[in-house]
Order: sequence, then structure tokens, then C-alpha cells
Amino acid sequence: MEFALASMIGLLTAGGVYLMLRARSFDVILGLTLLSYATNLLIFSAGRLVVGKPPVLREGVAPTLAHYTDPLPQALVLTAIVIAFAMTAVTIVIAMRSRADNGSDHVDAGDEGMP
Amino acid sequence: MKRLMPSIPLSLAVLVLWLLLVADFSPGQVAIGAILGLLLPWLAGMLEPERANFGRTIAILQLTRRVLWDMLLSNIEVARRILGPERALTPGFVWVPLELTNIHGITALASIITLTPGTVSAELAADRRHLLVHCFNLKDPEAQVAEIKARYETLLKEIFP
Amino acid sequence: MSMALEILLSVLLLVGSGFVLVGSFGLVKLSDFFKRLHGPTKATTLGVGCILLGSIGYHAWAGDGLGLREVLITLFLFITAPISAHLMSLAALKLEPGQRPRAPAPTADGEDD
Amino acid sequence: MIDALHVHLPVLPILVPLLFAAAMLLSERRGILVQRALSAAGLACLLAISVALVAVADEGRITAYLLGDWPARLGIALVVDRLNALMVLTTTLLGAACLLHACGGWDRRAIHFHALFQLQLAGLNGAFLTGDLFNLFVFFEVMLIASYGLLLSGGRGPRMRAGLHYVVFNITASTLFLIALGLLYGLLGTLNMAEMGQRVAQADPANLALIRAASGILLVVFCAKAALAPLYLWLPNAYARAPAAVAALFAVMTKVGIYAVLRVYTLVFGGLAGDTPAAMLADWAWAWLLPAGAVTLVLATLGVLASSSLRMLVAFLVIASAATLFIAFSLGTTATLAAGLYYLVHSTFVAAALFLVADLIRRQRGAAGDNLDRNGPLRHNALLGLLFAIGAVSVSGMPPLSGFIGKTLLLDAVPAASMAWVWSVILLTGLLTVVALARTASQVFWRAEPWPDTTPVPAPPGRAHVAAAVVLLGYGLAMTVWAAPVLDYAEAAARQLQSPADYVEAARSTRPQLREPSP
Amino acid sequence: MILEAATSLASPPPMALASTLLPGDTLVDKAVTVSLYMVGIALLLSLYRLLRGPSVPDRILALDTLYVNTIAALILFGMQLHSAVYFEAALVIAMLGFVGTVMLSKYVLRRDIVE
Amino acid sequence: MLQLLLALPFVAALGVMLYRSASRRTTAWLAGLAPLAGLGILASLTPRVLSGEVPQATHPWIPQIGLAFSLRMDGLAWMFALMVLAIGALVVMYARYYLGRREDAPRFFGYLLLFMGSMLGMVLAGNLLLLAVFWELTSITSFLLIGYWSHKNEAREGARMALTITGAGGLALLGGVILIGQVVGSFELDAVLAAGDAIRASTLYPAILGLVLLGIFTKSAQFPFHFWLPHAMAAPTPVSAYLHSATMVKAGVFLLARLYPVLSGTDLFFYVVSAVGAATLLIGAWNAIFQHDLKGLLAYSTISHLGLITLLFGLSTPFAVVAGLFHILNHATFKASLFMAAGIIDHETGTRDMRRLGNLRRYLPYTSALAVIAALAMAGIPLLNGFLSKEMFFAQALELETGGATMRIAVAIVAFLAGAFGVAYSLRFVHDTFFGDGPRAVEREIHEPPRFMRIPVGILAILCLMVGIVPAWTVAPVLATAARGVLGDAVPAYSLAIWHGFNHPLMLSIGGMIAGGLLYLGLRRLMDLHAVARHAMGRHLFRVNTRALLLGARRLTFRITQGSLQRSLWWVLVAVLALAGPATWQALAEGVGPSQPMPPTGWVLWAILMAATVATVVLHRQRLVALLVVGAVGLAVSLVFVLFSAPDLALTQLLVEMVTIALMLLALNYLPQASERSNHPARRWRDVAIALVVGIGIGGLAYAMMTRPLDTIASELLARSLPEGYGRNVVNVILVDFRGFDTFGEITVFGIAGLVVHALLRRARIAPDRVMPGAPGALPMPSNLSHLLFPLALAVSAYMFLRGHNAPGGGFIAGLVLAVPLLLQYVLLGSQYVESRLGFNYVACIGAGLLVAAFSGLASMLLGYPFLTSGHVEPHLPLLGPMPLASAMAFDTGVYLVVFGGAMLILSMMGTIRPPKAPATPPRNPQEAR
Ligand code: NA
Ligand code: NA
Repeated sequence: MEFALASMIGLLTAGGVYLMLRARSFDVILGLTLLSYATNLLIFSAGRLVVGKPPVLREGVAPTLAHYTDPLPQALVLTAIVIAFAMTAVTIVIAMRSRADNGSDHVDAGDEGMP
Repeated sequence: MKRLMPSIPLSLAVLVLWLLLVADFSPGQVAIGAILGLLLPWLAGMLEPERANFGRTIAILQLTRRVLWDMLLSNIEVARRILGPERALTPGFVWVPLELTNIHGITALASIITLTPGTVSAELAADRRHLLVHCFNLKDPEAQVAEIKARYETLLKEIFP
Repeated sequence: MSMALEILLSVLLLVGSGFVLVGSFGLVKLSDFFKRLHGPTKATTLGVGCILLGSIGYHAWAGDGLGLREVLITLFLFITAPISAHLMSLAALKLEPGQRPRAPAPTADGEDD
Repeated sequence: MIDALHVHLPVLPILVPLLFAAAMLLSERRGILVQRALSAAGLACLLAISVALVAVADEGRITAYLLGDWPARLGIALVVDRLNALMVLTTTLLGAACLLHACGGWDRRAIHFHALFQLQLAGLNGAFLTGDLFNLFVFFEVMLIASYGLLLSGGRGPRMRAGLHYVVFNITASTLFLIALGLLYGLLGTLNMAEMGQRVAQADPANLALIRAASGILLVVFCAKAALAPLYLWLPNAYARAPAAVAALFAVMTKVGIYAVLRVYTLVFGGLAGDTPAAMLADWAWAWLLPAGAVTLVLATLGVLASSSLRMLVAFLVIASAATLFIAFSLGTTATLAAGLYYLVHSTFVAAALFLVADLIRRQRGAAGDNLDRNGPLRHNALLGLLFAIGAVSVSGMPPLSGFIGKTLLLDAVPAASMAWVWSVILLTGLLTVVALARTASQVFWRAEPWPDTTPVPAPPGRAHVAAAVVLLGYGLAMTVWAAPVLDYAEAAARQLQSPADYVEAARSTRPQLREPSP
Repeated sequence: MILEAATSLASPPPMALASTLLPGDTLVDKAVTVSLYMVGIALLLSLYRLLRGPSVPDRILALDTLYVNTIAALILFGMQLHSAVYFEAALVIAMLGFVGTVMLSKYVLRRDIVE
Repeated sequence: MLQLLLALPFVAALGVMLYRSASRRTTAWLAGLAPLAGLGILASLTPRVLSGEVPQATHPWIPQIGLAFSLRMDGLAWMFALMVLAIGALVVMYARYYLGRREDAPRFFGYLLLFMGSMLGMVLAGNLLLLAVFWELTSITSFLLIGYWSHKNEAREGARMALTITGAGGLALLGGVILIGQVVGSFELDAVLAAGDAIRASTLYPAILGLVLLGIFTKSAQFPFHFWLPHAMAAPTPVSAYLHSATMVKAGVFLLARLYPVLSGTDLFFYVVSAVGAATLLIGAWNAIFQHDLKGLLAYSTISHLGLITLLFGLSTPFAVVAGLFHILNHATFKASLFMAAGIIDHETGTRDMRRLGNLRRYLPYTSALAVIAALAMAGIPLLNGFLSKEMFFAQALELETGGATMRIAVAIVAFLAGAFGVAYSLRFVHDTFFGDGPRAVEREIHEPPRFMRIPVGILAILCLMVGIVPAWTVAPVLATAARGVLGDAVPAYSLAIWHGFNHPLMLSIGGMIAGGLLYLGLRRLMDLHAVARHAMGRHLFRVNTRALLLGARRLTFRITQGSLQRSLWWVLVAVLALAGPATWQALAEGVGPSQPMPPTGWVLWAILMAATVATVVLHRQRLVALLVVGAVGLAVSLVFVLFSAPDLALTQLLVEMVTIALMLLALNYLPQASERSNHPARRWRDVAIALVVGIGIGGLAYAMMTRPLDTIASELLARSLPEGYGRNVVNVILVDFRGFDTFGEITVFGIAGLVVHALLRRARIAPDRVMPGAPGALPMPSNLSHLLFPLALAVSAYMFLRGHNAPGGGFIAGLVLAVPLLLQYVLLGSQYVESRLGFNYVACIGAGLLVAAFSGLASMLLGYPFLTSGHVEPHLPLLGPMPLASAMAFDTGVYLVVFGGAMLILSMMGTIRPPKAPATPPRNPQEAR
């Protein structure tokens, strides 16, 4: 299991990084989406992989880690998902505006040079 | 009354949904379900352009039974054809002329057509007088149209006059 | 009773998943969009339906208590599947207008071009 | 009532702006004046709170505030020491001036300006005050997303592209932050920074390499926010394109990254290790940061020289100041830390002031704007020249203003071992900065052409705009005149920073009021 | 009465003891396992169509099917674990999974999905 | 008293600059008042100073670094203060008439006074650090003065050059001062002067000496830093007269004198200082001969005289020091008057070019006479003050002991040459200006300037004479006092008289004069002096270097920053690899634990996720397809959450996925449908490589982490969730209770996202990438079905919300379960229709949500518990019995509102973008194909 999850994290990361390095805003957003999946899985994996022990307490079952998986990383991932969504929304809108204002969806569009 | 409860069946549906969800039929939950049943259709009704009027409600049961049975049969039929050779298939479109004028009836008919395997309602003509249906295995378009109209449309006309 | 129930449940589950599988198989095997469109209908109706029935029975049988909540899933699927199929058909017709037979009434030709 | 406020003091710097922001959102349709009144009221409250916070912190006690009344390790604790109280006060003072500037008209153009501004302050204060690493991430995000809004609301064109870069860059950094957080939780099993510090100190040696990898990723994150080479590339364009009031507020944003480095790499991966095997983690980061700071300082100074617009120049000055801070903090003695803290506050104010002055100049220069390669006319030469001169003298470390005091403190504090090259870097970059600023002044003020008859004369500088710049420069002057008390505070803060055990003790020993403490 | 009902939601649904959490050996359990495999294969087949296309509606259809198959998988997985915690997920897919299909189709139709 | 003395110029400057409406006369009087009053104060202090007392005043400033506002007036400071004030007063008087009618007098006098104050501060500083402060202030204020005629290119360049060179020296000085402070333990001058031995013995001594001398040499225009001084002549003449006679350049030699007791006495000091002094002396003097500009000649002569003074201090004997101090005074007097005379000439003739001047004694008899006197003093002709100090220099040169005979001979030769050159350029000055033919091509009618312009020159010329003739009556007490200030009790015996007999120095002096005369005549004979064009080497180098620096900086900065996002991100990855790579490698090399076996269904998920991820990357340029495939990745991720016991996550992921797809589709309408392949293949492979490395690294880290044992606080969370958090869904209890503050921040982020999108789109007009022809067709059947679905979905949302604390669900999930069906209504019915019917104010919804969440936490604060402390009350209601109510529910309500409001605000804003007013043509420009 661990290897499977780690390989998923690795591949998502690699895919995300590659897309993030493309020059078009939409590709970058796709890349960030993949990266955020990778991140969420990684944080999630910090609680270790346990099948069939969701952290919803049941009557008569001692509330210990023997019977329930670690709930904390799940809460963290929830927060991370929400924040990633918010960021994606903002990025998408900026990408739209940037394309409309600068006439291109190239991430460096309208750049008249630095400094 | 109409404004408060745009649709009694919908309110009932919400109530039933609620009770099924909470899996608890205590008076308290019934009360909550009832409140939601009043409130939510009213809220949703604000968006609704055309309200539903029900005719013969008993026909609903009749129709349900018929649809479920057809679903079973056609499922088996279509599964057989999927597993069989594709050459034997003669798919095709057919325009089904509609006698139903009520949009709710049309929707119900289209849904039934889609839910019974082998037919999919693909498009409703802009004047709502014809329904384009794609059939998985269309041998006789006339017969197919006739069957649809006979099996479902007549009953639907009773339900949604 | 128990054995019979068990067999019934098992059959329900296997039939259900069988239909799910056939539906997806059709998706792969068939050669044209509108043919494929018929496959998944099985999954949504009899496939998931049987499995849900099995689930209701199973949870009751296994002592998890009788819950009819699974019925709701079928309900929602029955409401939503036609919407999906309808819109996907419209989309496919939009992309390949040639497939669409001429509408019998002239007014029906409105949107297409 | 006062007592109750006192008890809740640590959370108020976050809560008050949030509440005001919410109130602004609800009252947005009542017009700009209501928004401004709310903004002013919010900032007044915040100012009182920040001053009280500093006063409390200066008693020398570290206060932990257990949110939700949970023990620190289970819930989230805010921990106030001298350092973050100072950061909060700095932010508030800065915020007041930026707000003043924005009320000069920008707030009418930028939708939701006031609410976003308060939320940004809430985010900044939250990042400073929290004692929990994940919560730090959350407040980073609050601060960042509010900054996106402030940067882009009312903007168009190239600012959108700069914004896209800024946002994508920061999201990437945040992603890395989360990766590091995941790894650290997976290795240490807690998120409370005090607790993490302890667990790092007692970590299984087999886990040390992994912890170091995580801490390396975290370092990249913080350095990216702090704009350390080679991670500063995003900053010049973003800051130069930001509206003046926002760019000025952003002067404190890089400081958040620096604060985070300072906090995390003294507390979590640092001072608590003693002579356990984990001690290798302690100096590792700082050993990287010192040369990186020096390289950044050189590159940023070259950027200052190279800038073809005034705002770009100030943006590079922001980077240079951050680099100087890294040098100061990496040297790691009480004296360099204290010097760094003084310099941190000073550089925040003066950079902000320069952004505002640059904006004033831009408005009075006709078509040339703040472009330094073009000659242009300039109205109100004397006033703007004076403001610019004070800012320039201060930022370049020329006597007698705060920059000079900061740099002198730092030079004086550099340990003998690294004296030669640190001095060379700081003094030479200081000289280059002087050269660049002299060139700039010469170009803008001395080469000013007569106002062309064809273009209409711009409105004179707005009162709010001038006042905001004066206020910020005034902070710097106050820091010059009353340098001694500020330095006393900075030194005490530095000492506190060097004994993270006190921080841990505060976080651990603070008992919940109702609940049982953690075993 | 209503409040009581609202708060009675605070009590958990009836649930089996944890000891029955692991897959059992009964006939039904075996059927569940076999069904899971079958649904798994169905998922992979849908994935194939999703990746192969060729037309966009084909892919939309494949994604839709993937969602429906997932409902089956969730229910079966819940049975395997004797747990109802995944019911909500299945419900949400059944109720809202088609929204993606609607939007994607609408996009193909009109580009502007909200007109 | 000292404070007042120092404050005067600053106060006056402020007054002058604020009172801009004053007449020129008033301004000048105001300005003149400062030095005059200062002289008064100085006079009142003089008896004490002359009696050997050292008046002091100290205010603490920054004790932490030993910077105190200490003022101290010993003999040296007194002499310099006298010079600064006296010549300052004369310059003010002169400038009042010199400045043109249209010039900004308040600014001029303001700067001048600021400079005067800085100079005074420097000489009076009783703390070395304070001295360094004022030192740099003189650099800054002189920058302003030199650049006063800012419309002139040379003025701006000269000012920048001066600031650069002297500023650099100032920084070096600061370093040196700090080092001295570290050795001595104090910056107080008294302490420093008493610690000479310690400083010379310190290992830091060479560094100290080097840095301090760098400061001194740059300021005093010593070789090779001398080149800024001639260019500073672009300043108005009063400025030159002030800066280059008595003040700015004297700051360097002042400091040399000031620190003489602690720095001198070593070979290093002796050789370095005297060598630099000698070189400067000769180079300056030689160059002076070939200047055509009056002020240029004077500037080089200044350099030369400063070299002489430096050389004298370098010789390190008490006698030489006295000579140096004496020459400081003398040079100030004659040079100030010469500059003023040059200014008058310029003022009256309109030129300072000696090639066009000549025979001015006809037109300007008084000025000529005064200038000739001063020029002769400069040449060191007997009966004038310059002669006396030169004579002392010659005497010292011939008696030098340190360094032996070689040194003695070398210095003597230098003295001789310097004397000769001095005479030569003085002759040139006098001859080419006042005698001979001319003036040529002068358009003005030349007449004597206003009386008050001549008076300062006159006073100074008279001083030259008086000091030269009766030194004992005039300058002796001043010199004695100053010498005591430097040397303490070690003041040597010296005599100030015109006649010491026909001794060696006199012979050398006479020889020099003759040689100088011959040299001038010879040069005139040999070549046309007027045709000699000398390029200023230093300026050329400075220019070239500055330009190279700027160009280099620009190129480098451009190359590095370039404004490319990809480059920024690339560097982030490189930084990650650098900082985390080695440790990751080490961790993986140390070995990782085994993996648990996975059920086959898990592998199905794995396959879906891996295949869909690869497909996303491969297909990413077909955007709609990529979006579809990403949908499958998202689904697989949520199934992974299902598999590994995270129902809440699975739900959230599913819902967020739907909303994300909606967002992306909405955006895709305004973006190109396909990505153009923009990067070079090599670049793509490079990116593939780094992506793989980073992916393997992160995956490896995750694997290594997962196989390590975990000691987590989670067991405590599990244990306390039900009894104290009153919830069975521990994840939800963490979200709303344990870590409610995180959630508070999270919904703030979400709400802000809504606001940002709103702000960005409300007034935006964006053209869609492609507009489909025809009106939007109605979708009667789907909308009809969705009407059926909508209320049911709302009920499910309510259910999810109420159940969240005990089962998967909660405010966030419920909020999205509310938002997604509403979104569906937007899609099927159109946004206008929905908003006209429902009309939510989503912004207020966000605000309300934040308020509700905050108030649920504030409630506990009113009871004295920390923010967000969850309350749980169980009131017994009639008929209903106990009624558990958790405050966390209220908090979750806030979450619900914010999530719903935020999501809908985002989606509805994106759905209601207006096209541009102009006919919609999709934005296309060449850059798109970049
Ligand atoms: Na940042
Ligand atoms: Na920043």
C-alpha cells in the first residue's frame, strides 16, 4: 500500500511540476491541480495507511488508534483542499483577466521587459 | 395555498427523503421533515417557470410497475446484444411525435425512454412536439414509436393532463 | 432462511455488478458514440439498483439494522441519468450534425446550423 | 472589561480586523465613508491592542493563549513573546499609514479594498502570533489571498500578469509548505511548534535525515516568501506593479517569511537540541542562509542600480533589506539578532515610505511617470525631493537616520570570524545603493524639465498621500531619536529568541481553564 | 420536539461492533468481493474509453460511467467493511455526480455554460 | 553653549528654507546670522579654550552602541570651528551678491547652512561615531551644494562623483571607527585619544588605519581619489570657495589631525601617509599648471596643498604637525579669497577660461590686486602667510630623521619640486588672468563687482598679509591652541617669524621660486600652454566604470529576473533539490521499511490514478480533454480517501472536484481551447527531467515517512473527542473544535477568494474565446428534472450539515451540497434568471458567515474562556427532556454560510462576465504564439 501511495504521490508531483513549468496559464493551473492532489495525498499519508477504520467513533469501541485511523491529517487535508480550491479560483480568474488584458494566455504575456 | 405549497407531492417527497436519510421515524424527525417539506419546495418553486398539475395519481403506480418491468427485460436484452456481435446491431434515430403538451409529462416520458435500456431520448424539438430517440436496435421505426406511445404516453397523459 | 437469503443476496450482487461490467464493456467494445450511450444505462438502472437492494438486505442481515437509505441513491440516479444522457446526446449531435435526422416539423429545425 | 480584554489580548489582533472586515462586507452598500470610518475604527482598536501587546510582552513573560481551551499540543495556541508583539505593532503602524494613503482615493477604485485590507492585517497578525505550524500555513494563506485581492483589485494589464506570477509562485511555495508539514507531522506526530521542537530534539537518529529533508523544503518556502536568492525573482514586478498603498503594506510581507525562518529555525529545528544527535539540524539552515543572504544582497543591490523605474528600484531595496536581515540573523549572536530586529522594523517603514513617495513622484511627473530612463517634468520638486531625500538617506544607511543606526549596529555586532567579508558585502552594497539613489535623485529632481504646455498640470499631491508618507518617514525618525528604547526591546527579544526553552515552557505549562491538561 | 429530533441526530446510527469490520467468510462476503472485482474491471474499462476518446462526448460519457460505477464500488466497499460511512459519498455522487456531465456537455454545446 | 553653537546653522537653515517668501536680503541676513552668532559664541568660549580647558557637553543617544551626542571643543576643534564660521560668514556675504536674480536663494543658503552645521558637528564631535555621522552628513550636503545648478550636466555629474567617492570613504571610515570602538571599548574621543597605545598594538591596527585613511584620503582628495575635486567645481563659486578652502576637503585633514595621536607613530602610518601626501602634492601641482579654467587651476592647487598637509602629518613629527595645522589655516585664507576672486571674474566676464582672459587689472583693479596678493600667498612668496608654512615644511623636510637619509632626500626633492610647481601655476594664474593680452571674446562690459562681493576677498587678502608679516601677533595663539589640541603637551618649540636667517630652508625656498619662474617661462617657450588639452583621467575612469557597472547590473538583473514565471518556478525547484535533495538521498539510502499488501481494488484505483495522471500530462494541450481526464484523477483521489478510511475527505474531494471543473469550464470559455507548444524540445526534456527528479524525491520521502513508526497526539484527540468535543466524527470535531481556529482561517481564505473574484470580475469586460451562434437554447427537460432535484438536494444539504458532528458531513460539505445544485440551476436556467428569482447578496453572506463563526467563539470569551471554547449545554425542556446543544454547531453555521456564499459568489461572477462594449473580437495578438 505504502509503495502504491508513494508512487501516486510521486507521479502526481512529477506531472504537476511538468505542467507548472509550461508557459500557458491553463497548463499551469492544471499542474497546480495535480500538485495539490499530490500534496493532499502526502499529508493524508502522514497518518499512515489504514483500511476500514474511519475515525467516526462507534459505541462500544475504545477510542484508540488501534480501532481508528489518525484523524488529524484528515482534518489538515480538508483545510488544504479548501484552501487549494480558493487559490485555484483566484488563479483562474487572474488567468482570464491576464489573457483579456494582455492579449495572450502566455504566462509572461505583456511583459515589456525587466527591470 | 398554492404559493405556500407549490407542489404537494414534492413536499411529501422531501419528507420521505428526510425520514429515509435520518432512518428515524420519531415525531421530532417527522416534524423537521415536514418543515423542510414546506420550506424547500417553496424555495425551489421560486425558480420554477412551469408548475406541475397532477391528474390521476393512481396511474403513477401503474406506470411505475410497467417501467420497472420493462427495465428488467430490456436490460437483459441489451446486455445480450452488447455481448453479441456488433454487426447484428441496427441502431438508429427516430422522431417520436408527442401528444403530451405538459412539460412535466414530456420530461417523464423522455426519462422513461432513457432509463429503459435500448432507447435514449436525445433531443426535444423546439416546439416540444417531437422527441428524438436513439434506439440501440431499431428494426421498425413505426413499431418502436407506436410502442413508446402506447406503453407510456397514454398513462402519462392521464397523470399530467 | 439464512442460506436462502444469502444466496439471494449474492445473486443480487453478482447480477448487479454483472450489469455494471457489461455496461462498461459496451462502452469499450461498441464503435460509435450513440451505441455506447446505451451501455451505461444498464449500470445506472439494474446494475446499481441490484447492488443497492443487495446492500439493504445485507446490512439488515448482518445486524447493522434495516436502512432504506440506499433507495435514495436509486431515486437520485433515476432523476439524473436522463439529464446526463440527454445533454450528452445533444453535445454529440452538435459535434456531428450529420447524424441527426431531419425533424418532421419545420419548427424543429431551429437551433441547428 | 479591561481585565477580560487583557486576558484575551493575544487573539485580539487577529479577531478585531476580522470582525471589522465582516462588518464592512455587510455594510458595503452604505458607501465609502462608512467603510472608511470602520477601517479607521478598526485600526485604532488594533493600534491600542498592539501597544498593549508590546507592553505585556515587554514584561518579559511569554504568554500562551489556548484557543478552544485545549492544551497547546491538542489544539492551537497563540504564543506572544517580544518578537511577535513587535511584529504585530510594526504591522499595525505600517497599516495605519497605508490606509491613510489608500483613503486618498484608491479605496474608491478597488472593490472591497477596506475589507481585504483588514483581512490582510488579520492574516499577518495570525501568522506572527500563532504557535502552531499548520496554523501558520493557514494564516500565510489568509495573508496571501488577501494580498492577491489588494494587488489586483482595480488593476489591469501588466499588473494582471505580475499578479499571475505572484499568485502562481506563492501557490507553489504553499504547496511545498504543505508537503513539509505532511512530512513533519508524519515524523513527529504533532504540529505545535514547541512540542515539535522537543520531539525534534528527542528524535530517533534514523529519522534525522528525513526531518532534515522536510526542514529543507520548509526553508525554501520561507525563503521564497522572504525573497532570498534565487527565489526573489517574483518580487520586483509584483511590488512595482502594486498600487502604492498595497506595495507599502507588502513591505512587511517579506518580513513574514523572515519571521517564520527566525521562529521555526530557532524553536523547532534549533536551540532545544542541545547535544543530542538532532543538534546537526540546528545550525544547518543558518549555514545556508548566510551566504544566500550575502548573494541576495549583492544581486538586489545590482538590481537597485539596474532599475529603470522608481518603484522597481524600491522593490529591489525591499529584497536588499531582507537579505541584510538574513545576514544578521544567520550570524546568530544576541547582538546581531538585536541589530537585525531593529533593522527589520526600520526597513519595513522606510521601504513602505519610499513606495508612497515613488507614487507621489509618479503622479507629478507627467508622461514620464516613475520611469528613470526618461526625462520628465516634475511638479512640487521641493516637497517631493525632501521626502525622497529622507527616505533615501535612511534606506541607504547614510547617517543620521535609522538605516545608519541599523547598519552600524550590525557591523559592530558581526563576530570577528566573518567580519571581513560581511563588512565588505554590507559596506560595498551600501555604497552602490548610495550611487544608485544619487543617480535616481539626479534624474528625477535635477533633470526635471519645465512642465510642457501641452499637458494639463496634475492635481497637487493629495493631503492623505503626503501625510501617509510623512507618517512612515516619521516612524523612521522616531526610531532614530528613540533608538535606545527600541534597541533595548530588540535586545531583550533577541535574548528571548535564543532561549527557546522558555517558549516551550510557556506553551506547555499554560493550563486550560476548564479542561484537563495534556499528560 | 423538533429540537429534540435535531439533536438526536447527534447520536450515531446503529452500527455493528468493530470486530465484524474485517471481511467475513460467508457466501455473501465472497460475493461482495467478487462483485468488487467486477466493478473494478468496469472502472478500468470506463477509464480506457475516457483516455481513448475519440470524441469529447465519448469521454464525457466515460467519466459519467466512471462516476456511476463508483457508486456501486462504494456500496460494495461499505458492505465489505460493514460500515455505512461511505453512504453519504455514494449519495452525493448519485445526486450531484451528473453535474459535471451537464456542464461539460453544455460546454460542448454553447461554450458558455452559464448563459 | 556647544549645543547652541551646533544648532545655530541647522535652525537657520530651517528658517531660511521655510521662510521662502523672504526677500533675498532677508534670507542672506538670516543665513549670515548663524555664522555670526556662532562666532560670538565661539568668542565667548575662546578664553576657556585658550587656557587649555576643553568645554564639553554630552547627551546620551544610543548607549547600546556607544553613540552619544557628545560635543567637545579642544584647540583643534576650536581652530576649525573658527575657520568654518569665519569663512562661512564671508561666503554668505559674497553669495548674497553672487547669486543671480532668478536663482533659488533660500535653497542655496539652506544647503549651505546645513553643510556648515554638518561641518561644525564634525569638528565638535566628542564621539567618534558621532563624528562619522557628521562626516557623512557633509558628504550628503555637499552633494546638494555641488549639484545646486542641477540643470547643468557637469554639476549633476560632479555632485554624484563627489558623493560616490566621499561616500565610499565615509563607509570605510565608519568601519574604521567601529573597529576603534571595539579595540577601545568606547567611541568617546577622550577615551580613544587616551588609548593610542592599545590601538597601535592591536591586531586590528592595520585594518583600522587602512579604513580610516581611506576615509581621509577620499575626503581630502588625495591621490588616487583626487579626481572628484576638480569636477566639484561645477558648483557655484561661493560653494567652491567654502568647500575647497576651509571645510569639506579640510574634513579629511581635520580627521588626520584628530586621530594623529592614536594612529601615528608607526612605520606604516609614516610611509603610507607621507607617500600618498607627496604623490598628491606633486600630481596636483603639476596638473594645476595645465588647467585653463581658473577654478580648475585652483582645484588642482587645492589638491596639491592638501597633499602637502597630508605629507606633513605623515612625517609624524610634532613640528611637522604644527606646520600642517598652520598650513591648513593659511590655505583656507588664500584659497577662499582666490575662489571668490575667480567667481568675481566669472561673474563679470562670463568666463573662467584663462585662454580668453587677460589684462584684467585694467578692468578690475581692486579685485586684481587682492587676487594677486592671494596668489602670491599660494605660491609661498615671502611676506605672505603661505611662505611661512612652506618654510616650516622645508625645514622639516631637511631635518627629517625617520626613514634615514633616503627619505630625507626624497622629501626634500618633493618639497623643492612642489615649491617650483606652485610658483609656476601661481604665475600662470596671475599672468594669464591679470596681465598679458585680453580679454578675448568677452561680450560683457567688465566693471568691478558690488562692494560687498569684494569685501570678503579683501578681508582674506589682508589676513594673508597680516599673518605673513606679523604672525606672532595674529596667528600664533590660534596655532598654539590647535597644536595643543592635537599634540597635547608635546607641542614642540617653533617660532613664527618671517626671518629666521639665511638658512637651508630659505635657500630651498628661493631655489624653488626661481625654478618655478623658469619652469613657467620655459613651458611657455616650449609649448603653447593654451593648446594643451589634458584629459581628466580620473573622471574618464569613473565614467567608464560607472557606466560599466550600470550596464553590467542591468544585463545581469535582466538575465536573472527577466520577468519569466517559469524561471521563477524553476529556481524554486532547484532550491528544493539543493536543500532537501541530499537529505532525501541519505534517508532513502539508509533504508526504508516494507510496504503492507494492498487489496486488488486498491490496485485498480492505483491504475486509474496513474493512467489518468499520465494522460493529463500527455493530453494537456487539448484543454477540454485534459480537464475531463483530470476529473478522473480527482475521482481516483477521492476513492483513495475512501479506501484508507477517510469518508469526510472523500466527500469533500468529490464536491470540490465538481466545483473546480465548473470553474475551469467557465474559464475555458475565455481562454484558447488548445495550448500552443511553446517551448523548445530541449527545454521540455529538461523540465521532464526535473519533474521526474522532484517527483521521485517527494514520493520517496513520502514512502520513507510512511514506513516509520508514528508517535502522534491523535490518540488523545480520539479519546477526548466524544467526552469533551461532543462529537463522534473526530475529523469534524477537530475542524470545529480542537483546531477550530484553522477552520476559521480556512473559511476566511475561502471568503476572501470570493471577494477577490468579485473584485476582479465585477467591472471587467472580457470577450469569450469564441461565441456560439444563435441564442442560448432552452433545455426544458433537464431544467424540469432539476426542479425536482433541487429541493431534495437542499434537504440533503440540511442533513449533511446537522449530521456533520457525528458522521461524515459538516458545514463545509453541506455548504457545497447546497452550492452545487444551485450552480446546476445557473447552468440550466441561466444566471440572469436565477439571480432575478433568488437574488442573494453573496458578499453579505460571506460577511454574515464570518460574523457568525466569530460570534460563536466570542460567546465563550464573554464567559471568560478563550476564543472558540466550545460550550455544550443540556437544558431540560418541558416535554422534550434534556436537550444537548453544542456551540460548535453555531461555528459550523458560519462555515456553512461562508462556503455557500463564497462558492456561489465565485461561480456566479464567472458566469456573468460581460463582453466588451466594442464588437467582440477575441483577443489575438502576435504574442499569443510566443
Ligand atoms: Na509572498
Ligand atoms: Na511578499
